[in-house]
Amino acid sequence: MTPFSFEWQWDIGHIIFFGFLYLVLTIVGLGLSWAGLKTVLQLLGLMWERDLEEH
Amino acid sequence: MTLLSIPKEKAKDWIEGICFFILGFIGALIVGWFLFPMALYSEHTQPIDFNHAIHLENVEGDTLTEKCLYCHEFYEDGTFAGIPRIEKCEDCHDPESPMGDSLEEKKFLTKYQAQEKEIPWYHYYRQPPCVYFPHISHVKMAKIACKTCHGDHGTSELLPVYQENRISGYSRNIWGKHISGYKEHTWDRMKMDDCAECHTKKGHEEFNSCFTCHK
Amino acid sequence: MKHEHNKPLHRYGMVIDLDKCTGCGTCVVACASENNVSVRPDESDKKRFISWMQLYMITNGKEYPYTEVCYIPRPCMHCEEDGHGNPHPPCVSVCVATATRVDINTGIVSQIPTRCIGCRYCQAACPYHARYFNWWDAYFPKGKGLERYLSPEVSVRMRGVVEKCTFCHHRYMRAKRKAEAEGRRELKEEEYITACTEACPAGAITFGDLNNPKHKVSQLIKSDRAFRLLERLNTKPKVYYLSSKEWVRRMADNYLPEELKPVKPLALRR
Amino acid sequence: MDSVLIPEGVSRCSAKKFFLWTLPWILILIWGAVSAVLCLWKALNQTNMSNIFAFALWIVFDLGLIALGAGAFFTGFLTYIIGKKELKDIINAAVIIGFICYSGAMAILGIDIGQPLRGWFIFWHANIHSMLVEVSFCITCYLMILTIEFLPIILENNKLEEIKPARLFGKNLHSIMAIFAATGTFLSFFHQGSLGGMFGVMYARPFAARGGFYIWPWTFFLFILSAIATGPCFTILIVRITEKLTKKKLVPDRAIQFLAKLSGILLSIYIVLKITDTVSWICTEAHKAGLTFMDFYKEGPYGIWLPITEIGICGIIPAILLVVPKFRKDPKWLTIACILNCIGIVLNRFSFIIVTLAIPVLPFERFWSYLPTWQEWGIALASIAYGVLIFSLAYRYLPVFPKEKELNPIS
Repeated sequence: MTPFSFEWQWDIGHIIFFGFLYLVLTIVGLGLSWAGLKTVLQLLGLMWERDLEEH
Repeated sequence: MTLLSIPKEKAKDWIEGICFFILGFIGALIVGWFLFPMALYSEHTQPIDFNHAIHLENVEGDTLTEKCLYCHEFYEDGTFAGIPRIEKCEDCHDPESPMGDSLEEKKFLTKYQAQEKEIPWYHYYRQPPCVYFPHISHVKMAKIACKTCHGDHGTSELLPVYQENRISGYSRNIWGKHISGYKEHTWDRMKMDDCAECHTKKGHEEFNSCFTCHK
Repeated sequence: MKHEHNKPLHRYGMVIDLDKCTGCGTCVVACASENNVSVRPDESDKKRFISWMQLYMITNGKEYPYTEVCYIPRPCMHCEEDGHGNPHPPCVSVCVATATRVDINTGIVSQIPTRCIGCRYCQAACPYHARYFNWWDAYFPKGKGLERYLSPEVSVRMRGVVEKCTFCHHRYMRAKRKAEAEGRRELKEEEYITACTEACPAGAITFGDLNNPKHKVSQLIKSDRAFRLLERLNTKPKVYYLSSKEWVRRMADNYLPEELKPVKPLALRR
Repeated sequence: MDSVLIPEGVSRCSAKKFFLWTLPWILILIWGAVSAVLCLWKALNQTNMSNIFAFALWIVFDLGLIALGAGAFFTGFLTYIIGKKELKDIINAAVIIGFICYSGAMAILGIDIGQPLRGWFIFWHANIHSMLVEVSFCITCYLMILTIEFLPIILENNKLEEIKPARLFGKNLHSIMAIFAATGTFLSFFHQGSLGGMFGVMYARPFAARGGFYIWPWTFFLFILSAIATGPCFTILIVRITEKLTKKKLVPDRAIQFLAKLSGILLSIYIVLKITDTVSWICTEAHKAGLTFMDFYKEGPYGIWLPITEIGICGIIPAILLVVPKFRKDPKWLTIACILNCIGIVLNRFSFIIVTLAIPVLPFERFWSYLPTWQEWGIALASIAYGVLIFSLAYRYLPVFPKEKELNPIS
């Protein structure tokens, strides 16, 4: 349920409940993206370094 | 180290990559917007190409709603007739003296009226069997215009092609014309959220109670 | 949801006079046919059959000629509290998908089969066994034309969902539709009654609005004979029973050994 | 044959022997698959569940698995958040066991609901007042986190490590494990509790109903406590079994002893609170409903032996065994204590599910019996077979026990 759904109510229960759900999903998503992004950057970085060394 | 420092021999790979991405993106859009709806909905033409506009001119009634109600009437107990049966058409259409020289009228008179056969209409606006919708509460009590939910259907000259969801068997008018569920007008969609949206907007949140619309 | 903690406009309730009930089972049949309740080739499996209105038989456990028998028809109790002071029945707060709620307009506990995911938590929470799960696909004997007798006013349930008595809510909508055709918003007492009320040959069932002091039910529940099932659990059912027999009223609830005082006959006021 | 996949510096049995070991478990899995297809295709009438036993064997397995899997979150919490270094030697095993328990439970739940295709309604149309929604939210998120925690272990496999992106990704993921562990702890804490809450809030079912603190009935806290008291014991038990089967010492004693001691302390606190709760429940909730303690234990096979076994034999005894160093340090007594502890928690969940539903509340309702069908057993046992298979595969191909090389040098 999102705040745009008609079943949504702006009460404390909904805010806490879904707040935590979306917070957890965000943490998981950000964590995964961070690890993924760092990996990609490391890979690219290493590649460039090697390229530079060759030149 | 920035992306600008990509060596020249790598630049070709990058351009190729971006091109492939754009091609794939456009391809995905074509699939999502055109091919998928084509696969999802089967199309049927109505047995008779009914002209609502002509009928609207010729029926009695002071307001547009009253004109609609001339054929799509309420019974005494408040139930709504929906698409009229042929006896209603017979009130005006006489096989002896057709009202015009339209081919569609001829089709009606020979194929259905003469044989006393009901016309097998496709229902654009039929809700799933779990839904209860009292027209009388909306039309008579709340005084909502037919157009609010049915759009320009009442003034159209041609009947649109009926599209049926192959999986659920429901009309496309329920899900809405846009496959994305995007809605511009009140009549673009007929899902639960649309009922609730209107109830809320009109300050009738008590009608968002489940049993108001579900049976 | 916003209205959940408000009092409903109407509180439809039922009074069943056990002194009048003969246990004929007409209410059970009327309910099943009114509400498109699916039947099974073998209806003797009482653990998995569906009967929104269930008929119990109780006896006072005494030897002949002192044996007495009483029949208790049991629809959904349409409780008002969960036993912990919260303003909803035990089944409503536990439902995961908001498939069951208290209807704000009528006080009836709604159940939406198309929303139900079939987790059966509500069945576990209901002490009256008033909720039934569809263990099979809906079955209406083929070739006997039973499909044609299905009521279009009540949707047929699919397998894997829970269903229960709705106090024939479609009859409420039907009555409302008729009233609106006549330009009224309020219903008269006799306009909306359930199928079991209408069918009972003994006239043992009375139905009406408990919020309306003029309705017969509001007067009947004040009777000395009136009681409810499992009243101690504090679920505040809207279904009341009437019985002049003390042992019948005792059977409706659990009592600790020290509470079992000698039975005092009730003076009948006629 | 599969030697390239086996971690370096450790010995494993031959591929043939390993296959023979997995064979019975695969057969059970096939049995489970047949049952699952039957249940999904022909609906839940394939089971012996009924309108009276709305929850049955599957839910017992679910709750049991989830309680036993609590070792993962608790060990993760102690390792990554508190920083207990000695637990690094057992954390991998704990995470894998947790993953197995949770994914197995989720799979069973997917079959258990009447309309599995509508499962997403729990999230989209959630009724936030339902404890089961809290459970579903937390379990789903926590399973995601367990998968993330499991992933670096998988990527440490010999062959997979050769793939550079995979290796780097695994390392990067591992470096922020504390964040995931913290989130997992939060989630796990709440769903263990709400699983208990699920029963405590059935106020009209006097056997389960409990008073409580704010919106949480006492069972909420008791379930958390019992889960963290038993989870580590289950982890120890699985490690012990693995050690017995492989005839190797896999985890240093200090890790095991630490967990066992902690388990013992928590179990002792739990048992005291559980007894207090039982007594107060008899005096308040049950008393108010007009029922005495013995009224709950007179129907069918669900006699007084249940609480005696649960609290006494499988509660007080393992608590003593785990707390007293003399017993705890003796591997035999430790194993017995762990087994008893695990049985105790499963019995506790069993009573809350089955006995609650089995005893009729209406005085004139009769008692109905329930015995699971082979389809129910198939799916329930498949969750165990699945767990054994995953754990065997993990042990064979992944560096699950970091100290294995050190403890078992190949001569």
